Amino acid sequence: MSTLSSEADLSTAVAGVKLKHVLMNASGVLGALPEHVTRLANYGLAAVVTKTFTKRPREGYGPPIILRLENIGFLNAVGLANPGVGAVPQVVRRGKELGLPIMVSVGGSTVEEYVEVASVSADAGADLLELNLSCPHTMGYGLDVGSDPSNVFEVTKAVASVSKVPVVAKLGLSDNYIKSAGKALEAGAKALTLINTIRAMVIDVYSLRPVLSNVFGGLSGPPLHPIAVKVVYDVYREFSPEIIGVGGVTNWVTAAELVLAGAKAIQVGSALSSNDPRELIRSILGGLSEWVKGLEYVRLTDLVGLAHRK
Amino acid sequence: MSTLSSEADLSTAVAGVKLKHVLMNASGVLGALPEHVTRLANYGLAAVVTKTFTKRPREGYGPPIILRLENIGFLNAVGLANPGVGAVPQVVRRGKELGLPIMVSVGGSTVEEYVEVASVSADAGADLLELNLSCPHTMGYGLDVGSDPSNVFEVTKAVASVSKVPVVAKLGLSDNYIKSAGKALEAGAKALTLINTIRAMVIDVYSLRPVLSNVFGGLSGPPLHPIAVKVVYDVYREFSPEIIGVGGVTNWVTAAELVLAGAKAIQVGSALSSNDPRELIRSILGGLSEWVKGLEYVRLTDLVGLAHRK
Amino acid sequence: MGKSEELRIWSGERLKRDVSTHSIIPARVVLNRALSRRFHIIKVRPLTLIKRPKPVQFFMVWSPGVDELPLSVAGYNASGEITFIYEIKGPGTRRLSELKPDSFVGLKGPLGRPLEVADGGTALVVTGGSGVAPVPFITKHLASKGYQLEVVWGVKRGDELFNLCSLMSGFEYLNIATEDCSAGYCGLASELAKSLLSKTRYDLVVGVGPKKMLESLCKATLGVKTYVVLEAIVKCGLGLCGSCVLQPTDRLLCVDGPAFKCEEVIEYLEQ
Amino acid sequence: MGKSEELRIWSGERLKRDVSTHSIIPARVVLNRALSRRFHIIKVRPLTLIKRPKPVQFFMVWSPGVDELPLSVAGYNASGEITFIYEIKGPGTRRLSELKPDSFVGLKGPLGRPLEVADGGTALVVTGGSGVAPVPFITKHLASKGYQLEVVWGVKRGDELFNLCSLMSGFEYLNIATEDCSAGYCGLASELAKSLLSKTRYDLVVGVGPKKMLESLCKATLGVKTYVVLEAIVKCGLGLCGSCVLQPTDRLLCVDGPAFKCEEVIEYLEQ
Ligand SMILES: Cc1cc2nc3c(=O)[nH]c(=O)nc-3n(C[C@H](O)[C@H](O)[C@H](O)COP(=O)(O)OP(=O)(O)OC[C@H]3O[C@@H](n4cnc5c(N)ncnc54)[C@H](O)[C@@H]3O)c2cc1C
Ligand SMILES: Cc1cc2nc3c(=O)[nH]c(=O)nc-3n(C[C@H](O)[C@H](O)[C@H](O)COP(=O)(O)OP(=O)(O)OC[C@H]3O[C@@H](n4cnc5c(N)ncnc54)[C@H](O)[C@@H]3O)c2cc1C
Ligand SMILES: Cc1cc2nc3c(=O)[nH]c(=O)nc-3n(C[C@H](O)[C@H](O)[C@H](O)COP(=O)(O)O)c2cc1C
Ligand SMILES: Cc1cc2nc3c(=O)[nH]c(=O)nc-3n(C[C@H](O)[C@H](O)[C@H](O)COP(=O)(O)O)c2cc1C
Ligand code: FES
Ligand code: FES
Repeated sequence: MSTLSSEADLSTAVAGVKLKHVLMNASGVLGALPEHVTRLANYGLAAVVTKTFTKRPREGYGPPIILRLENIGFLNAVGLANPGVGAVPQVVRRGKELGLPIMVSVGGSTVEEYVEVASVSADAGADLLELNLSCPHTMGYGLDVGSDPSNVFEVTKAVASVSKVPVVAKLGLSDNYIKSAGKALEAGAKALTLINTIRAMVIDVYSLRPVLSNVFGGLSGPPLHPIAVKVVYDVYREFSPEIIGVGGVTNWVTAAELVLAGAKAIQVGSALSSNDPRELIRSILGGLSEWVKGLEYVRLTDLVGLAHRK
Repeated sequence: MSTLSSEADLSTAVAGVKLKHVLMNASGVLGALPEHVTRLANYGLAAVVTKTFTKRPREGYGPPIILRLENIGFLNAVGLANPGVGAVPQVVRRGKELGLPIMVSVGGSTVEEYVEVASVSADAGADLLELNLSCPHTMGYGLDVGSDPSNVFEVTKAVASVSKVPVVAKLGLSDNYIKSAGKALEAGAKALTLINTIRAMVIDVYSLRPVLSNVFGGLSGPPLHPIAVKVVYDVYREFSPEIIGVGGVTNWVTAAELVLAGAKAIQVGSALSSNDPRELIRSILGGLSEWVKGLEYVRLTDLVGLAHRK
Repeated sequence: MGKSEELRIWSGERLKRDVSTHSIIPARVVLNRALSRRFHIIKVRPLTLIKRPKPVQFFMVWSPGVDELPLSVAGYNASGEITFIYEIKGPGTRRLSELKPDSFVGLKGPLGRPLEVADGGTALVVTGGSGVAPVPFITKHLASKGYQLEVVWGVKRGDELFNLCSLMSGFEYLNIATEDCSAGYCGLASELAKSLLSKTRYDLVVGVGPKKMLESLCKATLGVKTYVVLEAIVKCGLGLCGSCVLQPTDRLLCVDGPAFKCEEVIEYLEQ
Repeated sequence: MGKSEELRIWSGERLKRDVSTHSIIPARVVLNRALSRRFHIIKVRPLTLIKRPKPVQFFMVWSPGVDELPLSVAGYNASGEITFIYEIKGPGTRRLSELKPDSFVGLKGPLGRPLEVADGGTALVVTGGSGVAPVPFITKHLASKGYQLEVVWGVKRGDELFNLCSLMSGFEYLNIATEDCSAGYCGLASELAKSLLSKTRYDLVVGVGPKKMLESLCKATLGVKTYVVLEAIVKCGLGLCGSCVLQPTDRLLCVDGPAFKCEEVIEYLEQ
């Protein structure tokens, strides 16, 4: 028996792009420079997602920008630090050189900016575009867009109608996430990434000050996980679209729950701060493989959305 | 030196009701029967909050109704189980007998129901009414109301205008929490309780089914805390109202953060599942007292909202 | 795949952390069958390490998608397998009885406080009805604490009886009482217990069974250290929901019990 | 108040868990003063237990409301106090220098990988500029591992020097190099190091200082086990933000470093 035949089939596809397995990084974890792409590739991910790129370079906030929390989550306000759209081509090129599909995360404060970053990325050879409609801590960027279904429609439509590359819309938690998801799909998104961080803050009780230099930030990691499962579940029940699940994935079980809720690919963000990200990815994949086999399935994708079965 | 003089002053007042210290239970943790009130009093709380009462008795959902999560939070879908408004008088009476201020949590699926439960509670001698505008897992109850500022206004106004007892509006996380908070205050709420649980779910990866009998539930405990701090901070910045902070309080630091964000009283919910709730309350109070003294303040209430200082 | 060998939790049943995101631990049914007309036994093997249960702790046993029921631990062995004895009462226990070996249940626990007793002495364990479930685990524990012990087991009809002895260890004598007089003492367990209590001096009495039985036991053992193991509707098992409150006391069965000293719950028993 | 005595974290400074909801641990400034025209020293006492730092680990030091800076551990004592040596470079380090004893800073760490060396042998530690900060902690560690060691310390001007010896222990000899030729060897630390390397056989070389110095050190020590301790812009300290990447390599200083073998980072040094 070869090792291969004893493993379940963990391959998947997002918007027609084939992936050798279901795991990629979440946007914002590395992914702003070619060297980051190399590093992510070494972690054993099936695809690389870039940092959200904006038209102009953004310095981002000064430290503290990320906190590990006692509630085992993370709180970040990086401020969309990125070298600007000009750096996209070299980042995409590195992905190509490494033979990995690459999804460029596209940000903007106006529809035009989204379109511009998307065009440059498409021209550079990106395999997928992820519209960051949900970064919750940058004024004018993010949540303002994603929580308003008509904005979601407008941005997605504008990008999808000029882009030859499939568009994935990334949404966060909001009152209207089901509507926003519907609008994104209607506007031409081929898949949805769910979910982004949730606004939160931490105050230092000694100096009596908010800790993050930006005062508040986005909560990620395990605290988010059951919320992400719910959002994925609801959106899948409504539209059964292609979903990339993200939020608090730290092991195979957390990934498996998102799959059962309806995700056909998974992003890992905060957990890549683990001591050994390569081993983390291996162990998630190993666990998923055992799980699929244990349930007597052949392909992980056969389990997508099965929690909806009556 | 007496023990007393070495402690800071932790007393507070909510909507004119004096409390010997800042801690009360969160609604839904016990509080549906007189015996529950006795138990909560024994925990050393300064006031007792009842389970949310509805007009008619509600059986609630069958087990599983509560899960402890690996992310150290809790997920519950109790389904507002309560013996109905008819049981309110005896619950309030027990509070009175024990000499504790009692806040009745008022629920309803229509404005009329809210008004009815509120009237019975007021007549029974409740010291405060907490309008549950935010229970996120009961159709027709809760979030539907709280996330719509005009519904918040309507329910609060209807109750406040007939009630001689001060009304506290309890809101959850929603896109419009600042607006909803404003509307509640405009409609006559004397204080706000922030926040309720956030919708979330857990799927069993062995049986491929949602675990809670209700499929989804409300996330509480530590995962909620930095979100609650943010909501309290934002609402305090906007209106500086009286706020009861709730969400993930497990020790003095989590309570202190909510105070700095703007809360003048604190509710403890999930953490009362601790092995020794009485000791938990003592240690939170002890920690707060040391903290106030360490900062060379006299009263805990002097620290309310100080994170907003420039 | 390197470490993946350790992950063979399904076929190989190797133990592994991170098997669940929540407090319900998956367990495989090892055996599940009737013991008598009335009682069934189920043995399950958790997929991951569980905190070692002690008598009189219980688990919430979840049949996925059906119900979650409190069941007392009847036995626990070195390979971590947990045994429950149960009676079919309604849909939840019926569904439980239909589970085939190798199917999954979920376990939440161990819940409740362990029974804490001083070392050594003589003990009487009195049980009736489905109260028999935790008795094997209790007697094993008392024996290990150096007790010389005697058991009274009462049932309505003789065909409810099963070979309780074979599940127990270390007890002195098992006294049977049947209400249909088909075996052993003819009458109620509490009556038989009373007659034993009048003839022997016990340092410890433990009662598990119907409320009425426990009430009369408490009254018959004034002056003797007596624990009664109770039942109530357990929903959360965490002391939060309040459904298990033993009115008119403010005790919560799930966190303060299920064993109580008579004086703690006498008002409840008398009700 | 019972346990409240244990909570006297302010006046009595008793250690206590649960002092923070996040990874920044409050610490009180114990002393903070200039060592020389160029260097300052600050000693802080964390309010709660911190993982014992090892050389060449660092902390993110937060001045509330101002900035958060990476500083290497220069010393650590039995009462848990941590010493940092720093140079005023911009607003963050200036603000740090203004902190009075008893004020609070926040500590995130220890971050980075400890320097792992084999036991015993001869070692040369070469430092220049603000690279001197971790040197006392490094030499103490190497001495405890049984190394016979020699230190080269280079500065631009003699008035940057301070009594480094008094902060160190267990080193064989401290060689000073000044570029203004006011003390010790006249020239660059790297030149002095080269001449020592040509005369003595070392089992281990550790360099801490400017990139150029480290590059030439790496080139002069081909064949000798050499570690260089680097700096980069550290923002998250967790391997997430990517700001500390040592281009063109894919190493992240905050999680892979700050110490590297020459061959791991030579492309970076040559840049
Ligand atoms: C701490 C504890 C330990 C127990 N140990 C055992 C045991 O080892 N063996 C055994 O046979 N029985 C035991 N019981 C009783 C057992 O839990 C009930 O018989 C069972 O829940 C009935 O469920 P059902 O669906 O079959 O019947 P139904 O009566 O239809 O029950 C419907 C619902 O009510 C709840 N419920 C009903 N009766 C009880 C009850 N007495 N206690 C708690 N929940 C109840 C169930 O959770 C279920 O959701 C124990 C009860 C408690 C509280
Ligand atoms: C692992 C590590 C350990 C260090 N240890 C020491 C030490 O023990 N003693 C010492 O004097 N210096 C040390 N440094 C350098 C020190 O962190 C910088 O000198 C300091 O951050 C400069 O901040 P500033 O605001 O005073 O100056 P500015 O140059 O104005 O800095 C502005 C911002 O840039 C960042 N920054 C600037 N330079 C650096 C740098 N080299 N490294 C990281 N962030 C930088 C700061 O975080 C700050 O937010 C270390 C750097 C690293 C990476
Ligand atoms: C440090 C950090 C930076 C992030 N930056 C981005 C970003 O630039 N664009 C984006 O869409 N999401 C960003 N996110 C959100 C993640 O992509 C992801 O949605 C979220 O962290 C939840 O996943 P996790 O729990 O696995 O971290 C960032 C998250 C973190 C922790
Ligand atoms: C078991 C349980 C039941 C609850 N029931 C109610 C309720 O009836 N009414 C209500 O307003 N909030 C209810 N809540 C929410 C709490 O009052 C509180 O807002 C929330 O749990 C956050 O606080 P915590 O993190 O301290 O638990 C309930 C929470 C739990 C855990
Ligand atoms: S079962 Fe919920 S309090 Fe006991
Ligand atoms: S500082 Fe963020 S990755 Fe190193």
